[in-house]
Amino acid sequence: MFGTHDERRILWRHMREPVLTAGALLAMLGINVALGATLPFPHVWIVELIVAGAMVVTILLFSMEVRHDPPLVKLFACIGFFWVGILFTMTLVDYLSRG
Amino acid sequence: MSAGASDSAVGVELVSHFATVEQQKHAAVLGMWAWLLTELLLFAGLFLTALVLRIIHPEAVQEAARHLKFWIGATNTVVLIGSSLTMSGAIQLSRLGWQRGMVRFMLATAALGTLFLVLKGYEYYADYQEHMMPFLSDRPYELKDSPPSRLFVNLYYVATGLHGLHLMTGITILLVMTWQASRAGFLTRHQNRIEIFGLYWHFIDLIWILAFPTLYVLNR
Amino acid sequence: MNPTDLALRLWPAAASATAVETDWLILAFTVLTLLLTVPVFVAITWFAIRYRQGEPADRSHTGTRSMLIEISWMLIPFLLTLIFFVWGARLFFISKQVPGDAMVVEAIGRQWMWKFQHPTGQSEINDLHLPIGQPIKIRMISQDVIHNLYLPALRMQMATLPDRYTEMWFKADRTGTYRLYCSEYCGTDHSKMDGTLTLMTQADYAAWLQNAGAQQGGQAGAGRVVYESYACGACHDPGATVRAPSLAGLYGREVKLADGRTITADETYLRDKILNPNRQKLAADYKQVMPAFRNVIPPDDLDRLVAYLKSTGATAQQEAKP
Amino acid sequence: MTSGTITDGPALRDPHTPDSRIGHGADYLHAEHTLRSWFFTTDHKRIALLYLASITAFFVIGAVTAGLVRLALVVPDGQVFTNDTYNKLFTIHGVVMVWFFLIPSIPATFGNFLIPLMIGARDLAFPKLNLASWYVFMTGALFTLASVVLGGVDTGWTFYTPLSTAFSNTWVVPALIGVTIVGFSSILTGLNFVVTIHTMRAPGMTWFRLPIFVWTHYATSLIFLLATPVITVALVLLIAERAFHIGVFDPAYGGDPVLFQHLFWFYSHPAVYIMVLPGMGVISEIVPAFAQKKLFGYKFVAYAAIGLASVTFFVWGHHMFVNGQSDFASLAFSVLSFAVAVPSAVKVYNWTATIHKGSLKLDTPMLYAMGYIGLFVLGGLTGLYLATLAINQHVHATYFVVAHFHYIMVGGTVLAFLGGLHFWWPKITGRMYIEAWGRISAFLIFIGFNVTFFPQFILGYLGMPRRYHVYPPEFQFLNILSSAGSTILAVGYIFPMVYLVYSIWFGKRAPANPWDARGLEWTVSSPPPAHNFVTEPVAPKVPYDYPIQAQETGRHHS
Repeated sequence: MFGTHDERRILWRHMREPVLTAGALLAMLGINVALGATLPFPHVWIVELIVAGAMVVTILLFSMEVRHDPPLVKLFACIGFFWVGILFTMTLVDYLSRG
Repeated sequence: MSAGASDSAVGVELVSHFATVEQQKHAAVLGMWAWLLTELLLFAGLFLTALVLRIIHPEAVQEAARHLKFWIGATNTVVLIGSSLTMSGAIQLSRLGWQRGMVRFMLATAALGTLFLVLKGYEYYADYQEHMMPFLSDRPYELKDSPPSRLFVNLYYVATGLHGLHLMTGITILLVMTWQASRAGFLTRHQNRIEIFGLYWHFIDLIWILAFPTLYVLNR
Repeated sequence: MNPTDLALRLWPAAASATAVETDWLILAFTVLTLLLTVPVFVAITWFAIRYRQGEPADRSHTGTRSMLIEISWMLIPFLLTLIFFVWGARLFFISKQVPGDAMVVEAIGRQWMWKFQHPTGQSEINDLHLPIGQPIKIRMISQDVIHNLYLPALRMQMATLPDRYTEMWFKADRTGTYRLYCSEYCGTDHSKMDGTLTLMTQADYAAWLQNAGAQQGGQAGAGRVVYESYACGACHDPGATVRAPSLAGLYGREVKLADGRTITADETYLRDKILNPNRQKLAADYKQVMPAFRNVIPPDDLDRLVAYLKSTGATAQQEAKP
Repeated sequence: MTSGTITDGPALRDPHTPDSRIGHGADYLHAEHTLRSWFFTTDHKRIALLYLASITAFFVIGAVTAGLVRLALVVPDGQVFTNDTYNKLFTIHGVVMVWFFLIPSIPATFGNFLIPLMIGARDLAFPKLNLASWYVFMTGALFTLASVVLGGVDTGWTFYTPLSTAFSNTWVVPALIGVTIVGFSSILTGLNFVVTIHTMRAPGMTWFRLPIFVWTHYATSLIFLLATPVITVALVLLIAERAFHIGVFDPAYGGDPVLFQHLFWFYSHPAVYIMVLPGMGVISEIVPAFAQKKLFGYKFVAYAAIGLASVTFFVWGHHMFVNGQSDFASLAFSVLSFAVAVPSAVKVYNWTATIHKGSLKLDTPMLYAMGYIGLFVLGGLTGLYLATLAINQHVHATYFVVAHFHYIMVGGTVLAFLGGLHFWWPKITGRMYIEAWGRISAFLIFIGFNVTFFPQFILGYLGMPRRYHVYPPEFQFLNILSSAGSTILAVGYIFPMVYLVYSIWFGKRAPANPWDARGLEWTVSSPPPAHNFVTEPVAPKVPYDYPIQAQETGRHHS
């Protein structure tokens, strides 16, 4: 497969970004797994949540190529998370203020 | 012969009710994103439930989360990230028109997806062995002294089950598409199907990237 | 006054200062509603007549700024209604701040009955007697599904949840008999989960507690509710689909058992049969189908149920004798 | 990206279409005749008719159960049915009317039929998906009907746990599955509309040349997409709890049943706007057409549609003031609810201002529209009463609430649906109905509706709880009045079913534009050609280019 030198070169040019993305995701996953396994300090969940958020953004921008998409698709990608924010915020207003 | 590049150009065949191919492709991308919005909100309901359970029963949730198979979950995340990489590979090759390579990448993606399900199945089996299935009436529940822990364990089954269902659907569609795509001329007519399916596959991955910390990591 | 006195009533009785203020709030809101809507209705009707097709009318338009109109008819009603938000919120928060000296009444909701317990220990079923001029806090919980204790005369309601206590408080200032309801749909007999709220002077209330209307005459009546809430009648009432012995007049009567013995249906017999009917002392000609109620029926409910069965027995005997 | 700025598209011509453009060749009704050509069609117009037939059937089921409920309430002591039967009747009424009539009503029929025509497209973006959504709808309907046939369900349409999961002895699971499946049909329809409106507009058809009907359907579709999945997952959790004991809300183990209510109302409050917004779209087409005047404040109305679809997601907690949520949350949800009134108010005043100095024809659709405006205003403002914390504490879960939402749903959605049906009937069928009958039905429904539901406001304030089969005798008079009104309402509903069906065979043939209305759908023949436009459609320079143009431009027209 991918016999010639030229083909390997083309292939690498196209695969560089996905490979780097996967590498970055694995690295971030490594951080989270390490934190989860060792629990080095209290409230480590805040860091874990930030790392998970970074992974999500990485998938959106790079794996799903939202970076290159027209503004409308970018808006669609954001709006869902905004609505999740509404759902969480307004529900938590109740749970966090219960006596 | 090289990586299977066909001579014909890569493209999309116009369906009659669209005016241009550009319009048709744009509609397809937008349609998939609209669908993904609904998927996100679907799982958001489950994540919210997890968070609320954590708020009202912190100890019970932590106790339950400690019984989840953390390392299987982590391995499965690696498997899904790998499947995303092969899916990206399939998309890249479809753009180049390298049909054979693309088909191989698609098969690899389906294989990794199946591996995820197999590991998940093994995890369920281990849960069963450890009496972590509170809904089975004939099998005493491990954490019976902590009734609220049942709620979190139940949520774990609904969330992972629903995610598994999405993955199974994805693998089925992927295999059907691989079969279609292995025939000549697919990329000249339906290249964008690979891209659209890729969005779905990456999003299932994204959901798991959220589900893994929500269920396994944050509550430890 | 009896709530059923009037065939057509247009305004509910109010028995507390909060209830009266709630009425003022809704009346004032209605005035604003009319101010905002009547001009629209009048305008639509007037325009419909004035500008009918074919009617000669001035249809020229001057260059008014629509922006100004749009913003003003958005903002002005909004600001006006906000007054009512503030008013309503104030009343609501007053009704949430329980005074320290409030008398605490416990309420339990269950399919399909209310049980109230007074601080002095007396309890009553479905009916609630309370004093006026005294802050009262009702602390409540449900034993099964979600119910909602609704006291319209006080303009108050609050859900009773199966997992945690909720509360409401009020200070009534008018004696009388009013209704109370369950207002959260709770299954088959939801609409029968109602009763009366009797508000009385503090002296009357003290006297009522002394006579313990709740304990004595109420016991058998309360037992009737227990009988219904456990659906005993589904099998034991005449005409029920499951064949089971009739319980009317059972108390004190001789019962022929399946093993040939004859036994008097005394209180012990009734209690045993309810708690553990499994084959013991099975009545002749009947099959053992009744479930055991041990650990199902609380002791106080069992007392009431037996009291009720005894009372039906007494009635039957009296009818039989003369 | 196709959306956005206002630019003059190519080849704009006079929108007052010459007859030359009116189609030749078979119209969509007569293009094919086989059964297969109906049940496997991908034509948005035929799918709209499939939906119309199905939702009419569901409306009949919902209306009959409503009639039986009103019949039961004529006497206070519950002598007509058993309590269980009554509970099943109002549950079926609620489930069928909400999920199988009101939510799909205007979008799935008129939305399906008109959006491609209005934006100048040949079809929706995904015609096969459109057909699939009808089959999904019917599958969900089958499950729900199965639960009814098997013996019914008695949880109320709200399915509150733990009643629905642990205590009801009826066929809850098939009903839940049915409603879950119907949600997917909504999602697919909404998805199709969003993509269609973004990508399929004809050249020159910019966003601010779209009719308000399209704007409101865009806003509705956003709600379909963003709200429906949350109830899907909430219902899935209920099914798991009831059928497999995999519960997360179970209070026996410390679960919180109020969380289900949060998830339920996150969908079900916006769902009110799924019902209301398309109705507003219909009224915004009818009023300018029968006033022969441009819609007042076009841009404001368009923005208000999107605004309503967004703020409606912030207010769901006003259904839960006395249900055990925190007082602070109640305060927040109350004030946000007041903010919803603003964009709602705009529309009503805009329609009134549109009539001002117009040239009015009081034909059937306009009568329905005027009835709608009156009832919708009352429904909306009584909604504010309910959002007021202290008032809600009294009238929550009473007949006041029942009256309020029937003013919104029947006074709003059903009247708009009937108005739209009369307005576009000539376009859909190519036939005219008998105008006098239409006017009679509009009057009957308006009067019958008010006699039925206005007494319920009073009943509610007097303290009669909803879902009561046995009720105190002092409420009997108002209940009898309400039941009497419902018979008038029933006659009003039967009228259109008769004369509209009659007109299909015996009605006069309809011209392309019987109302002298604007909008691309009136530029094609009645009924439209199978492929919608025979020649490339040309967007008008301004929407609602009626003879009488109002203030906004400041110019004088004839």
